[in-house]
Amino acid sequence: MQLDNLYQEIILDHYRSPHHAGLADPYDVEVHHVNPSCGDEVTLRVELDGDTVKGVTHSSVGCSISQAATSVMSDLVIGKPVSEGMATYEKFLELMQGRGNVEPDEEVLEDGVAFAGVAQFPARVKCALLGWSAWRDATAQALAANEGVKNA
Amino acid sequence: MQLDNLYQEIILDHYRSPHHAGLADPYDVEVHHVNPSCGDEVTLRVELDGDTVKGVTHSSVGCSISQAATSVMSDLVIGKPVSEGMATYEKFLELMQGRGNVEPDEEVLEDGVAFAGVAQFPARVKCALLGWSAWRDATAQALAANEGVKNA
Amino acid sequence: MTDARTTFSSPLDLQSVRADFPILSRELAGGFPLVYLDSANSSQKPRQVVQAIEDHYLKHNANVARAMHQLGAEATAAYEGGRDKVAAFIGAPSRDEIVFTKNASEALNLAAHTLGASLKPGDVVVVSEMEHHSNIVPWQLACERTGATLKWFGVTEDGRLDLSNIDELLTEQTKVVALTWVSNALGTINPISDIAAKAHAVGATVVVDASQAVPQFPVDVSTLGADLLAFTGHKVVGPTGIGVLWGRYDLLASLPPFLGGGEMIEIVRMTGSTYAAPPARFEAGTPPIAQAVGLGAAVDYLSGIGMDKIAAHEHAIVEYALEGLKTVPGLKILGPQDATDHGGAISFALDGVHPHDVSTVLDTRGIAVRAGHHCARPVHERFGMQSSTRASFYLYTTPEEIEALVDGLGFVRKYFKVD
Amino acid sequence: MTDARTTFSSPLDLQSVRADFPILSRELAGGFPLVYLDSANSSQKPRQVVQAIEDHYLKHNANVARAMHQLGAEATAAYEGGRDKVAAFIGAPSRDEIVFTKNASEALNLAAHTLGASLKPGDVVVVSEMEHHSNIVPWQLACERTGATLKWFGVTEDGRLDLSNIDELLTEQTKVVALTWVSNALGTINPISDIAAKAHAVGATVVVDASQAVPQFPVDVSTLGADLLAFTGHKVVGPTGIGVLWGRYDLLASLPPFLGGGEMIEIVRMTGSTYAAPPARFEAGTPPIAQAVGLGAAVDYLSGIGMDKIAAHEHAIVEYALEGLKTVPGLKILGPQDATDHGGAISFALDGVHPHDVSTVLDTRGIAVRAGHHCARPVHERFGMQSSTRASFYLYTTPEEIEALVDGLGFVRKYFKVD
Ligand SMILES: Cc1ncc(COP(=O)(O)O)c(C=O)c1O
Ligand SMILES: Cc1ncc(COP(=O)(O)O)c(C=O)c1O
Repeated sequence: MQLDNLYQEIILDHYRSPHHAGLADPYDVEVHHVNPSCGDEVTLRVELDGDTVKGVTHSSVGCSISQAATSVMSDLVIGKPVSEGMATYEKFLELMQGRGNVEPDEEVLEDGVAFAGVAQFPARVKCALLGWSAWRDATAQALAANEGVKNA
Repeated sequence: MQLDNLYQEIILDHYRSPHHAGLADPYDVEVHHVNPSCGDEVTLRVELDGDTVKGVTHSSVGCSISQAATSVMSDLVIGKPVSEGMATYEKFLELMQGRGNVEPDEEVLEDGVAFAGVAQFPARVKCALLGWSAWRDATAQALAANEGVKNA
Repeated sequence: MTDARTTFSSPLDLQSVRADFPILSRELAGGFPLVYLDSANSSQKPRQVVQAIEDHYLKHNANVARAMHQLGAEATAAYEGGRDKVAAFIGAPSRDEIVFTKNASEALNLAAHTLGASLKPGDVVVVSEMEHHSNIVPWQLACERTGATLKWFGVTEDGRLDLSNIDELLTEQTKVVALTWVSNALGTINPISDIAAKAHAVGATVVVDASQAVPQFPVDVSTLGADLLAFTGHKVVGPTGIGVLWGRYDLLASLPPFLGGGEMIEIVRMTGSTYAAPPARFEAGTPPIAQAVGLGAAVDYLSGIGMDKIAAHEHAIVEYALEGLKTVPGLKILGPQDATDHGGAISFALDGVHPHDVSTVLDTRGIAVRAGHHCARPVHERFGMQSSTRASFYLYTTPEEIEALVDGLGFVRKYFKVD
Repeated sequence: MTDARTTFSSPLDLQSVRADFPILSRELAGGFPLVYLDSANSSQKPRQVVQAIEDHYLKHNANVARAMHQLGAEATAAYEGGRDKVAAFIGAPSRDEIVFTKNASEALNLAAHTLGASLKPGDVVVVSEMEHHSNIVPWQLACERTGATLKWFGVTEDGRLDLSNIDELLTEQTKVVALTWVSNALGTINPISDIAAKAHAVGATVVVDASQAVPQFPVDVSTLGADLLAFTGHKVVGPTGIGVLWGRYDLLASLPPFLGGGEMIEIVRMTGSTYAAPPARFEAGTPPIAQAVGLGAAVDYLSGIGMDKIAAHEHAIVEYALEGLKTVPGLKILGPQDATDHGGAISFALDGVHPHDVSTVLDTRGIAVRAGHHCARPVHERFGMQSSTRASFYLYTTPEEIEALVDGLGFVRKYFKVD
């Protein structure tokens, strides 16, 4: 329960000036996700270019952890193939559920390694995952829509 | 928990040959009461003559206690003013809820004193009260109906 | 009963099992030891379950989900741990398929309300004549609300489901088939998978009342064929105040909410609300937290002993009891007469003595059985009876207790002078 | 805070009260003692309550009502004894006016379903903007089912019910007025009797959510003016898994059933059923037996201490806490700013630090508060906030714990560099 493990400087930096904040046009899909137990909310837009994540923007109300995690997530997925973003999510999820026993992979997670300490605060894990769940949902919807267009 | 306190000979006699059993005509009101927790059922008819209980007949499925109690109840109320029957009920109820600490009044309860032992078997108290509850309900309805006639 | 007794064999070490249940060594009025033969009504609790509940209240108590402090995290882990254990116990593919309710009855009402939301006149709901009231009344109410029609399987003379008119009952109009797996009154074990396959062929949803099944034998919902399945904590050596509705996740996800309130919501605005995903969608308000902890300890306890062994023990006891009861003159057993597909409950009638009187006399000798219609009035009516006496067994039931029952029935006959 | 401290005075012997709650001497991570300031979320349990539950399971456990043997009689007496105690605790004229549910949320859903059965388009249901979700969503769902319209009292800037348009809200069309007595988010105590009188004048039924009231001060339903009233066991030092709906008997007797199943019936036939009188009519299935025993022990415990003393203590603590919190720079208190008509919960916002971060930092110092919308999102929206931090108190809360909170908030500000 070391506070400084949780609130790494990187996290506080992202919290104070989140990357890709502010909803931008154009976009393919917008979703609104909520953490019902605490009330944190995020609105998130995704634009795909084929199977590549062209853009992610977001607007949210929430704590430092949820806001910073959404910011870091955006950095990690923008410009990458969807499949790579999803793989990064799996790595991040593994880290979050590891209760502090998982060694984070800095190659893959970049600034995301700063969230390693969150795993020791089970109540805050949901905060760190909110943005990711929004991105995964929006991306899945966008892929399905493209699929529809292709098949039409 | 002496069995013979519960199953007094008087009770078993009434059980084997219940008085006023078999639904008779004419009657003012018929009711059907149930003990939902065990399934005992009684159908009971009441005929009033002004404020006097002219007739009570019944038909029931149930255990020795409930059948015998209905039989004894009929004996106790037939030919008496309704108010006296209700007063007898209060005495009987007091005996049943007394957990064995109430001295039964043989003047009022007659064969009903045989149920004194039931009070020591809380689970069976409801059985002893089923017929009484049917009679009270039917009588109240019959009085209300007469009232209606008078006022009309 | 000397012959039968020599043949009794169970895989359980009954002495060590019974040592876990302090109540079983209670002495009752008149110095008689307790002979508890009412486990189908409610099972007794091992020390381990009560201890888990006590520990939770005294060391980890807090509200769940919404409390983010250390105690809240502990309480949440304990509550959700109960969900994990229950999911594993019944072979649920996902923990999110486990909804905690207050008892089996609420679980069945939840099913009837949420499936009922899409019923309309002309639709048919099929139950059976051997259901517990908790799997009849909710469907009667749902049919009243929606104009759908309630139909039911009858029961054969030997206490089995009458499947002779199954093709009339299961048609394109049939939307729901809700059946008990094991009858609490007759002990009959029903062929759920076969009926479920036929129900699915006509597009019906299959709801299984497993209140008497989950306590008695290994259950694997992933292969059963049910869509929804209900059971209750207090019959699986767990606490009162908790029940379980299992459901296929995609079905649960398609159902509307049932009770509204805290925890089951996504966003609440005065002008309208959106709802959380299952299982939270169906768990309005503060859930049965300590009870989930206790239920987790209960299924751990049963698993530790082994559900296959418990099933074998139940079978042996039922066989032994059927044999013993058949030696009592004037005793008529309701339902299946032998131990094939027979759960751990036997109802019977004794010529010339009303069931309540049977039970009271047995009770004065410390023997606890149930008398009445056992919340299954229709099946009693089917057999032209108003009530019966029921003896029911569990992992702690001994052959000596069966002998006490049989001896006790002899005493009942003497007392009421019917021999 | 030395000044305030000297003025703190409570009628309770806090040391002896706290000795009854073993969890209060727990040490948390980092060696910090537990400072539990989340009692509005769920209260802690005294040893006496846990002991009563343990005793019940290990010595008297059986099903109730339908079990007629000695254990069944003991369990029934214990369960119904819980009902007697609860009836006495809230001044109910009759024990039959007490319905046991699984929590307050179920009690409110029961009210919304059964009163809802007679709602129709054009009818109006009135709630308020400061309700807990459990007193909003059930009425939203009831209005959806029936076509009735939901309206609500607003909240004034200082966190009181806005009664300025009461004559528009309460008209001949108004069938139900459902209000919280004490707000779990703002702490506001509402003038229930006055509003109930006006609601009755237009013929509406008054439902009171007393979840935060019954724990905090003496309640007498015989004089309150409510028709139905709900509260929950786990907030009155009782167990989880039980709630209470009190209702005027003649009103309860006029309501249709809610959940169907065992115990709530009179006669079940396959072709239709009749229902028992209240309270049984509303208690489908095996009830929360051990929980009623625990709840009985809980209200006995509170009565033993004295609800008037507990109320005085809460008032003193709230006053002390309001004073202390006002010394924290950048801290904004939601709702009433002084202790007049203020229940034992205070929500606040701290400039520059999100409530979850406030609560996590406090938590690392052993201080348990709640962060979020506290299941009262609309009232947060009313104040333009997404969430807040809430500290809430009970009979075991000490002034030293309030000081720990105030000091902790100072640390939070330092940590996040907002001072
Ligand atoms: C005002 C109020 N109403 C209703 C509830 C719901 O109680 P429960 O969660 O026990 O159903 C609560 C507490 O959560 C509350 O504070
Ligand atoms: C077959 C069956 N279904 C449903 C129930 C209802 O369970 P509960 O009373 O716990 O709701 C029971 C037990 O009472 C039962 O035996």
